[in-house]
This record gives sequence, C-alpha cells and structure tokens, in this order.
Amino acid sequence: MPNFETVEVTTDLLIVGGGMAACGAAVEAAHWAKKHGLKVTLVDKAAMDRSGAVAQGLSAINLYVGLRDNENTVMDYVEYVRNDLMGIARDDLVYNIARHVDSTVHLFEKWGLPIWPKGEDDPFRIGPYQRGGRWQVMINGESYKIIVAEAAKNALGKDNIYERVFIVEPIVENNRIAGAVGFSVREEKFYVFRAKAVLCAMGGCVGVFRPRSSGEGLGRSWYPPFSTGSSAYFTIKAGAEMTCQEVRFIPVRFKDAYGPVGAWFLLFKSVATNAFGENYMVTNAAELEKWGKYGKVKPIPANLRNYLGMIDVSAGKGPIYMQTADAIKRLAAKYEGDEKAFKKKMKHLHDEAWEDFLDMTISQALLWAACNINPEEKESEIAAAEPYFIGSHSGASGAWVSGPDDVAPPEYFWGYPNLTTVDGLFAAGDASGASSHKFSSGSHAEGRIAGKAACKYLVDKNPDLPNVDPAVVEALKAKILAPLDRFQEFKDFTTAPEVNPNYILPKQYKHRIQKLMDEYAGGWGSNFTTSKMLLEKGMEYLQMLKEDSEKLAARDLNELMRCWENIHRTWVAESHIRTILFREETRWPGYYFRADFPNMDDNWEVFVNCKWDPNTGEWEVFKRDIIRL
Amino acid sequence: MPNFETVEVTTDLLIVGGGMAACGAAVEAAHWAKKHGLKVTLVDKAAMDRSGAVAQGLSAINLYVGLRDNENTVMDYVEYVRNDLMGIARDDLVYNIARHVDSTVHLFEKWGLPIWPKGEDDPFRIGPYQRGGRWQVMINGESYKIIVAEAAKNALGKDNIYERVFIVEPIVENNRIAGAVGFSVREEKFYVFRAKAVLCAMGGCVGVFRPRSSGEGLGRSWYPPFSTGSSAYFTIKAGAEMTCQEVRFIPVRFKDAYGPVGAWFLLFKSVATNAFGENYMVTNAAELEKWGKYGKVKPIPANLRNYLGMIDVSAGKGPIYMQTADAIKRLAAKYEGDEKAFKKKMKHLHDEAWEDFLDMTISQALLWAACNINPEEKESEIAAAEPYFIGSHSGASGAWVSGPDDVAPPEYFWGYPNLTTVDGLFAAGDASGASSHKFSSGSHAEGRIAGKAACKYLVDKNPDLPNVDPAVVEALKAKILAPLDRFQEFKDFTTAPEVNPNYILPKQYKHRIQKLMDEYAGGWGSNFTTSKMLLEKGMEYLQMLKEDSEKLAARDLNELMRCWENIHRTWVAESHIRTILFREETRWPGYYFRADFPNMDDNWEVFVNCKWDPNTGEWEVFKRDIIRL
Amino acid sequence: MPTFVMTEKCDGCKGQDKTACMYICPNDLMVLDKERMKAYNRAPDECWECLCCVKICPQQAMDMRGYADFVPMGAACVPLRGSQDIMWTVKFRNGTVKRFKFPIRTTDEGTAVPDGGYGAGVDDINDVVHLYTEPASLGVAVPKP
Amino acid sequence: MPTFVMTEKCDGCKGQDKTACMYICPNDLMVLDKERMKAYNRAPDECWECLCCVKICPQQAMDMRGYADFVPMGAACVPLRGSQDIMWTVKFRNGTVKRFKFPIRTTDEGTAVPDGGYGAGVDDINDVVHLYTEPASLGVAVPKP
Ligand SMILES: Cc1cc2c(cc1C)N(S(=O)(=O)O)[C@H]1C(=O)NC(=O)N=C1N2C[C@H](O)[C@H](O)[C@H](O)COP(=O)(O)OP(=O)(O)OC[C@H]1O[C@@H](n2cnc3c(N)ncnc32)[C@H](O)[C@@H]1O
Ligand SMILES: Cc1cc2c(cc1C)N(S(=O)(=O)O)[C@H]1C(=O)NC(=O)N=C1N2C[C@H](O)[C@H](O)[C@H](O)COP(=O)(O)OP(=O)(O)OC[C@H]1O[C@@H](n2cnc3c(N)ncnc32)[C@H](O)[C@@H]1O
Ligand SMILES: Nc1ncnc2c1ncn2[C@@H]1O[C@H](COP(=O)(O)O)[C@@H](O)[C@H]1O
Ligand SMILES: Nc1ncnc2c1ncn2[C@@H]1O[C@H](COP(=O)(O)O)[C@@H](O)[C@H]1O
Ligand SMILES: Nc1ncnc2c1ncn2[C@@H]1O[C@H](COP(=O)(O)O)[C@@H](O)[C@H]1O
Ligand code: SF4
Ligand code: SF4
Ligand code: SF4
Ligand code: SF4
Ligand code: NA
Repeated sequence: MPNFETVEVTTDLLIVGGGMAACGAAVEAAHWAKKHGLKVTLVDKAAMDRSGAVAQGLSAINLYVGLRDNENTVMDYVEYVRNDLMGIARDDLVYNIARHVDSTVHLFEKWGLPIWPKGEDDPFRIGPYQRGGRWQVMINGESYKIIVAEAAKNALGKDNIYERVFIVEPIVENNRIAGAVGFSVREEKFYVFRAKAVLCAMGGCVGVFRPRSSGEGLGRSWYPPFSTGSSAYFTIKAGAEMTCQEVRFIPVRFKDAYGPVGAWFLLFKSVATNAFGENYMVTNAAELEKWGKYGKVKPIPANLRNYLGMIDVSAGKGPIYMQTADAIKRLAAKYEGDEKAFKKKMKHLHDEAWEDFLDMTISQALLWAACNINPEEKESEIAAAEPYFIGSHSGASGAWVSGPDDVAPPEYFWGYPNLTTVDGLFAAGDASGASSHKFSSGSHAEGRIAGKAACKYLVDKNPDLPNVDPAVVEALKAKILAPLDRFQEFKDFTTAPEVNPNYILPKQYKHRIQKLMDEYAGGWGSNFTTSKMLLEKGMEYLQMLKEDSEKLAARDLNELMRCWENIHRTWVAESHIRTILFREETRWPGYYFRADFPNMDDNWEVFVNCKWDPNTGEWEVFKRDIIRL
Repeated sequence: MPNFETVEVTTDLLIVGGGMAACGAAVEAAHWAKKHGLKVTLVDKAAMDRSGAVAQGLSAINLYVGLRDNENTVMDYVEYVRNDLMGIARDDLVYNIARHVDSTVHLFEKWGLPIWPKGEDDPFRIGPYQRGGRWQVMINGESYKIIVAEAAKNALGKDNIYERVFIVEPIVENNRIAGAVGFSVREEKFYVFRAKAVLCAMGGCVGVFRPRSSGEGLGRSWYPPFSTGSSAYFTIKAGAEMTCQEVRFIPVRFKDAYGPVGAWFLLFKSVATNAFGENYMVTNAAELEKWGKYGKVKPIPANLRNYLGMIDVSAGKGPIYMQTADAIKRLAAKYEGDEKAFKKKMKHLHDEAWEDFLDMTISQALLWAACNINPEEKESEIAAAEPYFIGSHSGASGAWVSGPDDVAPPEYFWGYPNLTTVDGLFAAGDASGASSHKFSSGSHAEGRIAGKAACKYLVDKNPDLPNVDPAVVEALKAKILAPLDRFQEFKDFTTAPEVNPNYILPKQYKHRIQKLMDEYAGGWGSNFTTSKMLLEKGMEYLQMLKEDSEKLAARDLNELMRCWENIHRTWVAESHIRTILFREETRWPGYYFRADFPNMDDNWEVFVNCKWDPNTGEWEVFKRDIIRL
Repeated sequence: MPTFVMTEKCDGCKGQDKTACMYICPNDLMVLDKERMKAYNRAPDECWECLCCVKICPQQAMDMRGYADFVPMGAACVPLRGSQDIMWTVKFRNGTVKRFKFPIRTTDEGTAVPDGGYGAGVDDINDVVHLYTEPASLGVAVPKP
Repeated sequence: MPTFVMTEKCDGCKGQDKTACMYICPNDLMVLDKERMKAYNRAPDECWECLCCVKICPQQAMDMRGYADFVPMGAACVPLRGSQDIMWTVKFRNGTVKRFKFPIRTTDEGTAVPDGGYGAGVDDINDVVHLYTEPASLGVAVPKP
C-alpha cells in the first residue's frame, strides 16, 4: 500500500461538503458551537470560494418567498412544489425551508450579493427586488459563491476548514455515525475524521448517463461534472433510508451549451416553438388531460412541460426554438413611440439577456458568439439534456430525513429536523430528498436548519466521541488507496498505460456506466424510455461493472479521486434502477417513461424509498405513505 | 511548407485503392496490359494483404449465383437486388456483376480460399458449396484478403504497387481525369500520379454519423473505421455524377461488437424477438402493407426488416434478442435419437457459430466470452448500428457509371462499363452506385469488369499522357500539407497541444461532424428521423464546419491522413444532406425517415443523382428515370 | 470550450506554493508542469468552463476555446474581474465585439459579517422555530402551519 | 477491445526496417517507440480489432483487451496463425476455455496463380461479354439478357 500518512481529526460536528447547504450549516453551527462549546469542522474536495454548483455564479435566486412584503405565503410554495413533483413531496420539509429562506436571501444581500432592485416592468410590482418569475429574483451573481463562502469561513474560522480533501466513505459504529474517511488530492495523506455528528452536503450527481456531447463537450454538463454522487453514496453506505431515487431531473436548456431558460420564459415572456413555429404547449395541450390533477395545475409541472416538447421532437418536428427575437420585440414594443426610451429598453434587455448567460453559463454566451447569434435578431435552439440527480432542484432524490418538530406529522419526525435514519447523520441541499425546488437559497436555508439541529442533537445527547476500530480504519485505507497500488503493480505489462487487461482507468469506467445506463435505464439515447426487461438487463451489466470496479487503477491522486467519483456514481445508478423498477407506473413523463406501465396510477401516489443494509449488503425497496400538510 | 520531396509517377492505368474491387481490377488489367503494352499502377494507403473491409477476413461469400449448376439465374439476382432496394437499382449493372461473379468465386477457390463443401443439411441441396442462404456460400475466410491480394500482386508485380500512400485529390485537366495526388504516411514524400485512365476503388465511408459507442468503442464500427469516403470524395471532386447518395445502410448486428446476423437468420434459421418473446416480423407484419409491392416481396427488403424491429424498440419493447439457443435446439432436434450424431451435430453447429465471428468480427466472440454467453444456452442482443455509406452492400451510394455494352439501355451506356461521367475515370466496388449487394465477390468481379473496360478505353483511344500544370501541382501540394504547417506555426501558443484556438485536431473535427449529422441528418440519436427543417439547420452547421476545416492541424503524417479522411467524410455528408433533402418521400424506412414526407411516393421511384461542378463549386441535384431490364 | 494557458503569459505563479489556477478549479483540472513552470488543463473533456481559473489568473494567461465537438471556431468570451465588477469582452465569429460590465458585490472582499448585522435573533438552541439571526433577518415572524 | 503490446515480449522487430505490426495495420495505428524499441497502439479508440497485428507479430507480443466502454473484463480471444490453419483460444470471464482450429487456405503462401489455371479465356479486349479466364472460370456460357 502506498505509504500515505494517516491524519486523524476529531470534532463534534463534521460538515462534509462546502457548497451552498454546507455554507448555511457552517454559519448556523458556528454560532451555536461558540455558544455551547462545540467544535465544528468542514471538509471540501475543492476550494470553497468556487466549489459546487454555484462555482461559476448564478443569474437568479430561484426561491425567495417574499414573506416580509406579503408577496406569497409559505403554503403557496408548498403547493407549487407538491404539484410540480406530480404529488410526490414532503410538505413539512418544503414548508420548513420556505419559512426560513427569505432570511438567507436577506443575509446574502448584507454580505454583499447585488440583488437587482425592482424595475418598473417587474410583472409582480411588490417587494424590493426585481422578480424573474413568481419565485425568482434576479441578481448580479458572478461572485455569489465567493460571498456565501466568505461568510461561512468568517463564521467557522480557516483552521476548522479542510480544503482539497476528498471524502470517500462514512464510518458507522453500531448504527451511529462515527465520522468519515477520505484523502488529500494534493498530498499523500489519508484523513480519518471522527465526529459525534455528521452533516452530509456533498451535492448532487452528474455523469451517470451518457451526455449529449461526445468529445471535449463531455465536460459541458448543465449541473457541474464535479457533482458526482458523494452525498447519496455517503448516506446509502451509512445505511440511511433514501427517497425518490427514481426521480431524476431532465433540464430543457439552450442546446449544447445549456444556457438557462428560466429568465427567457418568465422574465422575457418568451415562447418556445417547434420547427414549424407551433407552440407545443398549445398544440399538445390535450396530452395534459392524461395526467390527472397535475395536468390542470398552473404552472404546468416541469416534467410535463418537457413532455409536450418531446412529443414534437419524437415526431420529427424539431428543432425546438426559443423565440428570443419575438420576445424582445414584444417587450420593446411598449416603448416604440419614444425613441430614447425604446433604445434604453433594448440596451437594458440586451445586457440582461447576455448577463443571464455570462453570470451562470458562460459557454452559452460563447456559443451564441460562435454562431453569430444576436438573440434580438435570431431564434436559437433549446433541447432536453441528459438525466441528473439533484434533490435541490426539480429532481427529488436524496436521504429520507426527519421534518421540523412543529410542522412534521409524527410519522415524519424522529427528533431533529434533517436527521437521517442513521443516528447522528444529518443531510441538506441535494443530499436530502423529497423537498424539491430549494435551489441555491433554499439549500443554504436547509443547511442552516440542519446545522442548528445537529448542534441541538449534540447539546441534548452530549454523546462521547465514537472510538473507531483501527483495524476498520486500516482496511478502509487499503481499499481506498488500492487503485494506486493496482496501477503500479501492472503498469509495465503493456507498452501503453491506457490499454492493460489488468485494470480499467476511471475515464474508461465512466464511458461504460454512461452507455449501459443510457441504453437500459432510459437515457436520451432511449428517448428516456425503459421497462422491466430493459432495467433487468441493465442490472446484469451493472453487476459486472461493480465486480470490475475492483480493477480500477489510478496513476495519481487526481485519478484516485476519479475512481471513487465513479464508484459513488455506480451506487446512485443502482439505487435508480431498483427504484424505477419498483414504481410500476409512469408518473413523471418528460423525466422518464415506463413502456410497460405507460400511465400514472393513483395507487402509486406514495413515496418509493430504499435502503442498503451495511451488515447484509442487501437492498430493500418499499413504499411510504404521503402525509400532506 | 514542409520540405516534402515530390515523387512523380507516370502510368497508363492508375488503380487507386487495393481492396476487393481493386484486386479484381489488378488481376484483369494486368493481363490486358501485358497483351497490349500498357502500364498499370496500384496505390493503397495501407498494405494490400490486410487492407479494406476484408482485412479481418469473412465467414461467407454473400454473392455466388451458381450458374454452373443451375442453382439460380442472373435475373433472379437482378430482381432480388431491385426489390431489396425498394426499386432503386441499375438492373444493367447488377446483371453484369451477377453474370461474372461466379468466375471470381471459382478463381478464389483456385487461389486457395477454402469454401465449405456441401453439408448434408444444406437447405438448397444443389451446387458444390455449403450454402448460407440462397446467395451466400460459407467459407473459412480468415485469410480471404491475403489470398485475393496475393493473386493481384502476382499479376501486377510488386514494383507497380505503392503501399502506404494516401490518395487525397484527383487531377482533372479539361474534363478528363489526369491522375491523382497524395502523400506517403511513412516518409515526407508528396506523390503525383499522372495517368491516362484512373480506376477508383477506395471503398465506402464510415464515421460520418455518431457511433453507438462513446469511449474506446468508437473504433468498433461494423464496416471498418478506415473506410473514410475517399472514393466518393475522389469522384465528386473530379466532377463526376453521383447516385443514391441518400441511400445509407444501417446494419442490424449483434449489439455493440457487431457480429454478423446473416448466418444466424439463414444458416441456423434463428428468429429474433422483442423482450417479450414476440417475433416482430410477425407482430408488425401489417406495417409492410404501407410499402407497396416492396412490402410483399420475399425476402422482405433489409430496410423493412430493420423497420419492423425499430417499431418495437421505439415502443420500449426492447431489448431485441437473437434466439440462438432455440435455433440450435431446433437444428439438433433431428438427431435427438442418435446420441453420437446429436453430439457431432451440436459440436459442428457450435464450431460454425464461433467461426462465423472469429473469421469476421473477433470482437463479438470476445464479447460473448466476456459476458459468459454460450449461444446454445443463452440468447444475445441484436441492434441497429449507425448509418454507413457502402455501395457494395445493402446501401447504394457511389458514382453514376456506364453499364455494359450488350445489356445497358442507351440512356445508361456511354462507351465503357463502369466509366463515370468524367472521361477516363472508372469506379468499382463501394465506389460505384445503384448496383447494390455485390459484397466481396461482386466487388472483385466489378473490379475485373472495370479493369478490362479501362484497358479497352486505353487501347481504343490511345490517349496522350495528360500534362499537368506544375502550378496546379504546387497549389495542391501546399493545400494538402497545410495542416502540418498550421500546427508548427501555432503549437507553442498554448501549454497543451490539444486546446489551441488557432487550430482544430482531426479527432476533434470528427466528433463535431458526427454530432451534427446524428442530430440533424437522421442518426441513431434522432431515431434515424429527419426533415427539411432539421436538414437545413444541419447544413448551416456543416458550412461552418467546412470553413473551419481550413484550420485543421496535424502533428505528424498519421494525423495529416486523419485530417484528409475527415474532409473526405465531410463531402460525403454534404452530398447526403442535399440528396435526402431533394427526395421528398420516405422510401427506405429502417434506413431513414422523412418526418415531413412519411410515406413512399411512386412518383419518386426515380434515381436521385447529384454533381459538384469543379469550375463553379456549385452542387446540382436532379432526377433520373429508372429503366428496368 | 475548455480553458487553456497561453505559454508566453504564464509564469507558473512563481514563488507561491500553489498556483492560483490549481487553488481554485472546482474539478481539480489545472496542474503545474514544474519543469516548464507552466500550468495546463489536464482533462479538457472534464472542464465545465466555469472560468474560475481564467478569472483568478494574475497574469491573464488563461482563456477558453469552444468545445471542439460543437462550437464553431473564432469566437471569444474574455472576463476581466475587478473587486466590485467584472468586464466581459465577447467577440463574435464574424468579428463584431460586445462589451459588458456587471457589478459583482456591494461590499469589500473579506468583509461579510456572518449575522449580517441582524444580531443573534431568538438565540435559543432549544427553540425549534427560529434560526440564528431570526426573526430580524426574516423581517417578519417565522410562520407556523 | 483495442490491441496492446506486452512489454516483455516485444523486441521492436529489431533488425528490420519496418516492424511487422506497423507494416500490416490497415488503419496505420501501430507505431514503434524507437527509444524503447517497443511498439504501441497510438489510437485505441480507432482500433477495429481486426487482430491483423496480433496475428502477424513474430513474438506473439500482442493481444487485445475488450473495449473498456462495453466489454466486461477478464475474457480473452487469442489467435495462433499457421500457414494452413489458425488456432483460437477463447477464455470466458468465468474461466472456461474453448479452443478452435479452422483451415485458412488450401494452397501454399505466395502460390496464387492469377488465371487460376483456367487459361486466358476468350482473350479479346474488344469482346464486351467475356472477362479474362472466361468462360472456363465461369463453368458455363456468360449469360446475356
Ligand atoms: C449548475 C447550476 C445550478 C443552478 C442553476 C444553474 C446551473 C448551471 N440555476 S437554474 O438553472 O436552476 O435556474 C440556479 C438559479 O438560477 N438560481 C438558484 O437559486 N439555483 C440554481 N441552481 C441550483 C443550485 O446551484 C443548487 O441548488 C445548489 O448549489 C445545491 O447546493 P448543495 O446541495 O450544497 O450542492 P453544491 O453543489 O452547492 O455543493 C456541493 C459541495 O460538496 C463538495 N463535494 C462533493 N463531493 C465531495 C466529496 N466526495 N468530498 C468532499 N467534498 C465534496 C463540492 O466541492 C461542493 O462544495
Ligand atoms: C466490414 C465487413 C464487410 C462485409 C461483411 C462483414 C464485415 C464486418 N460481411 S456481411 O456482414 O456483409 O455479411 C461480408 C460477408 O459475409 N460476405 C461478403 O461477401 N461481403 C461481406 N462484407 C462486405 C465486403 O467486405 C465489401 O463489400 C467489399 O470489401 C467492398 O470492396 P471495395 O469496394 O473494394 O472496398 P474495400 O474496403 O475492400 O477496399 C478499399 C481499399 O481502398 C483503400 N483506400 C481507402 N481510402 C484510400 C485513400 N484515400 N488512398 C489510398 N487507398 C485508400 C483501402 O486501404 C482498401 O484497400
Ligand atoms: N416555462 C416555465 N414555466 C414556469 N416556471 C419555469 C419555466 N421555465 C423555468 N421555470 C422555473 O424557473 C426556474 C429556473 O428555471 P431553469 O432555468 O429551467 O432551471 C426554476 O424554478 C424553474 O422551475
Ligand atoms: N433475415 C434475413 N433475411 C434474408 N436475408 C438476410 C437476412 N439477414 C441477412 N440477410 C442477408 O445475408 C447476407 C449477410 O447478412 P448481414 O450479416 O446482415 O450482412 C446479406 O446478403 C443480407 O442481405
Ligand atoms: N475585458 C474587458 N471587457 C470589457 N471592456 C473592457 C475590457 N478591457 C478593457 N475594456 C474597456 O476599456 C475601458 C478602459 O478599461 P480600464 O482602464 O481597464 O478600466 C473600459 O471602460 C472598457 O470599456
Ligand atoms: S494562475 Fe495563471 S500564471 Fe499562475 S500558473 Fe495558472 S495560468 Fe500560470
Ligand atoms: S474552467 Fe472551471 S472546470 Fe475548467 S479548468 Fe477552469 S476552473 Fe477548472
Ligand atoms: S510486430 Fe510484435 S515484436 Fe514486432 S514491433 Fe510489433 S509488437 Fe513488437
Ligand atoms: S487490431 Fe487491426 S486496427 Fe487495431 S491496431 Fe491491430 S491491425 Fe490495427
Ligand atoms: Na454536454
């Protein structure tokens, strides 16, 4: 085994991940820790300033309720999320996030995040900020993550923060979380974090399915390629109950470079059409009647919006276009008489359109420039991307967590909000499930909720620091570093390192999981369609892939991280196949279709949860009732 | 410009390519050349022993008429090919190939190719050879190409053969072919071949569309990755009329590794079913009624066989399985009583099944072994691959050539069989169009036909050796070697050669053309479906790609070849888009679908031909009537 | 369009233990070739094009070139990040240039105060309704169902 | 499953101006690293797995490993090509082994006689019906419509 130094860190609360939820947890826990003499430690695989999904910046905060100015009520949001997820949502969790999220947004503003002040043409007219849609506020968000990380670092203190340490596995001792293990991606150091409570916030999962691109474009996923399923892997391996692992999200974005569409649909009131100029939301509206009450709600649920467009694409009526030029003409038409106001308005819209990309998806700005596209002159294509696992957005996958004391029904409350079913293990952001549409602000708020809950858990229980059997640590260390050994052992057998029968390199492994998931578990290559027979065939290939994961090899620390990112993705893939197989209906057309159960079935308006048992290695998939607020 | 030596070679007949057709041409032309004092020169980019589509060997000769033993008539074959191509075929060309192909097969046998002798369970009982199907004979074909190349080399003489020279462009002087230019992939030599006649036989085209695989599997195309459109490019750039450039072929093969299915369907009488065990050729039979007389012919045309399977795949009823175990059980059942005969039969079938792969698609043998599949115990998947341009098989693309003097109607005869519309330029094998189902033997036979015709042309016309303007040669040399200069000029601008704004590397260019063709011109990613709107959008991207081809860079001779292989593919792609756009119907469901013209239209039972004018750079696409035999 | 390092402009952040681009990349792609003292992007096909590297490089030695498999060549999108705003120069394939300037923060770097000036709020760990800084930071009473 | 070269077995075809594997690859993928005198496959993702290189290597220094993006690991398919036949050893992932032997030619290497012994046939360049060696090689009169 490579002679890595083992570094042991002991703490009371360990936060794994340094993204939006983790930064919320850090700010909150730092306060209660100081007040109650607790130690809080945070670990991230990158640098907090630019880590996670907001590394590039954002152009909007998608969740601001506007309680202070009576713009909306918390229950408005609970109903919106419940409907958007076709009825499958934990109202209590959504309620708790929505009632706290505005304080997060106000804090962001105090920390220095520029939120657009109300413009005269804001459709919603009330509240201080320029609305994008009913729930979204527009921001100059280039430095969004830097600002949020700054507050977390100032609260927690640099010496409690470990950057460039990749977390691989949880440590569980007799059904209680005992910490986490990982390694530095900079030095030959193996880290063992022993903690009394752990808060998992390592984001969502990208790269399980074959992407639309094939060459360099493999890097151009919508959600970041460095969201690699570590949250789901961590909670599953700890034995925690998971929920909604079948609910993947398929974003419709500007084609190829994945620019956001929210601002165009909601702020610029743009329409999307097929190649013949027909608005598929109108021409295919009759399809909505097949989807019960969720076909009647406003706004139309995201998956149904996707589906109406996919009907035209499958019928060969593509390309699908965002009619940007028409939208801008309509918005500027009001100022036609007044030349100066018209010019000012057009410049304003023009800058807003480009900032929408430059703050969040720079690649799309470059693709427009590369294709000589001026949005005010020429329409550009939108298209469904590939499936993502993102509990903080319009997907719902993640750990099954307790709701808040004062809101959750007894069936959903086991002591502390955001506590998973593993004692001492909390989850927030993409890491927690069935509480969709949190986005950046809601993930931060949920991090604060979980951060306070974890501190209360520590103060209430005052548990001892769990001791971890050194043999367990040594075994974990050997397993985690094995890919480095494997490469050294076999590298000279062939004259070129990329082709060696004794091992598989992580990039090769990634192509293999992406192809089998695309073909058997409803990727874009199968028109998002699967069935019992396809899923079972896919499971056959996935089991052989898991066996071959023993032969992963790594040439350096970076490839060692890539090996484990792939193993994390593999467990997300397995939970996804098992839960799609279990739910015998099609509930989210536009996300995935069961050809053998093509309709929605009211009997299936339940949660599908699953659990892996660390002792037996067996999976269990089962139903849980939905209890509404 | 890199200081390449310019090597000039003058000859009477230049054969470009060294595959099956070229070897036929060499054997034939060598005889007439010796008899009439002509010089014949052959150029191939690889080594003839293992070049072209038969490099790996084959397990069957797909075309042997069996005239000698009255097994079939030539007209039987003409009708079979006409029907298989939904009526779009040059009967005169097919007739000419079919009446000569048996002599090619008999020559193969004399040269040493082991053709299976008639087995007692040969369904067709007559003729000396073991039939695979009505037209196919089984062979031990591992060394097929070595044997065929040996005869060609012995006939032509080594010093008339240039290996490892990549042909890039034709030279045309006042509407008459004057030779070809290319470069060595081994030394810094630029070759100028001046010739009185040229025979183009550089094979088909692979790699225009996105493949099913994504990582290393990109190499596992069905037809070889080194068939790169050089025939089509050569004849198009010479200004020759082309035909059937819209008729791509989509092979259904064993999934992923592309093992052949012909032997399983015809020799082993196997059935293919969907995941529920239903034979889609039966359950979807009603669909055949929509395709006129071609829906009624036997055997059902290859594209319709594809289509009936695709209906089930699109409906989510996959995977599609070749029921190999059932087939073997059925065949062995006859011997059930007699233990010894049963065992002998099972061993025989078992060896035949594995040789079918090991002689032609070794990867499929390895995939069966890697998945622990014994065909006699477990079914395995078959699937439609990606689109190919292969005039010698079930596609039809290639140059519009004259028919034989004694068979062709006047409209199809202009002096010499297989002469293109460019004076002195002949084409055979994948290089000639509208004469499908030649396969290996028919390509060789057509090579012989073209070889004799070219010699007759030279003897009849006794033309002077065309003089080529040195300035034209210098300009061609500079253009062809430019990618090497471009890399040297810009390579130090960035710290990593693979990402440099000043150039695009050939592998990157290949991903780009494959993605745009897949998305806009009916690749597998679009379920082989396209339309006027999609094709026109694709043409926009293709024109920008052609502009950027000026920025291709090459780090060595191998990458210089890859650059030009990509440019050859690009011209195949452009001819494909223009001709699919022109034909306003869907005639080959299972090969491609026009969503905007979903039905077959009898008014379109015509050839769609096209031509690029070297003087104006303009394309022309037009109809030509079909004159039957 | 992955990012690249311009050979002449990169000095390998000499003198610092970590280069700025290596420090900041969220996907750990930037690497320093110590022999040449030049950085490079080790996996262009895993680069998200978030441009954190381009923005932080003290030598403006980095830029991006469109993903080769779908971006036509010749365009550029160059950021110049100041302390309070960011300037963008967007060059089209056909040569036209657009310039933008957007604010990025309203406070000075490093000054984010965790409680945002709202104070600790109800400040009782056993209170299951309020978080730190609430209700002041919310601006209204925390709702209950 | 692209092919690879086993370091210990390859001697770079020392002494010959071209290595056998470089000579034979129809896609020009095999290259000799002159410093190490070892050959390698320069583009595994363009390898067709025709195994012409594996079959011709005088040292049996080459083999193939399944395409990483869809072939489960552990199987092998090894050819041993003689002058008259070829032997295959197929090893399954689960370890079972199958052996096959197929004939490859009925004549000795180099002995293919162009006219196949049929003689020149009608032997008139102006005859538009017969090709060289016909009608004898056809075994019947050349059909006419
Ligand atoms: C990528 C993206 C995201 C969004 C958008 C556009 C685009 C292009 N849009 S719109 O299109 O939706 O409109 C946004 C928008 O306009 N408005 C908005 O509010 N949210 C948007 N999102 C969604 C939010 O970004 C998202 O909801 C939150 O970021 C989720 O927060 P969180 O659950 O904390 O995940 P994270 O990615 O921020 O952080 C994860 C952290 O974990 C680290 N990590 C991961 N694995 C680790 C391991 N094994 N070991 C150690 N550390 C390990 C990461 O480094 C990171 O710090
Ligand atoms: C790949 C493949 C092909 C077949 C099959 C399975 C598989 C896996 N099957 S079944 O599945 O159909 O069943 C076969 C079968 O069982 N029976 C059969 O008769 N034919 C089969 N084919 C079809 C035949 O192979 C095909 O019809 C003929 O080979 C076509 O002959 P030709 O048109 O001559 O093409 P070629 O590929 O043989 O030769 C091309 C030559 O050109 C060279 N070349 C190319 N570009 C050049 C350039 N720019 N400069 C210089 N040289 C340059 C090449 O090196 C080559 O020598
Ligand atoms: N057409 C639409 N109608 C309603 N809400 C939308 C629409 N498009 C996007 N959104 C919402 O706007 C936000 C950002 O959208 P997106 O860019 O798709 O992530 C999310 O809250 C989406 O649910
Ligand atoms: N199901 C089938 N029915 C009739 N002919 C077939 C069938 N499958 C393959 N063939 C023919 O068998 C030969 C080899 O088939 P393939 O392996 O598909 O190239 C070609 O001539 C095909 O047209
Ligand atoms: N990268 C850039 N993006 C946008 N504008 C720029 C950039 N660089 C220089 N400029 C322009 O040049 C002017 C002078 O820049 P400075 O002196 O650096 O503030 C600015 O007002 C901008 O208009
Ligand atoms: S930050 Fe800039 S100067 Fe420093 S190493 Fe990276 S590219 Fe070079
Ligand atoms: S653009 Fe982003 S992902 Fe790519 S190298 Fe730079 S910082 Fe890393
Ligand atoms: S043929 Fe064999 S021994 Fe010769 S260079 Fe190639 S791999 Fe090495
Ligand atoms: S298997 Fe074939 S294509 Fe691949 S390197 Fe060997 S000879 Fe070349
Ligand atoms: Na992508």
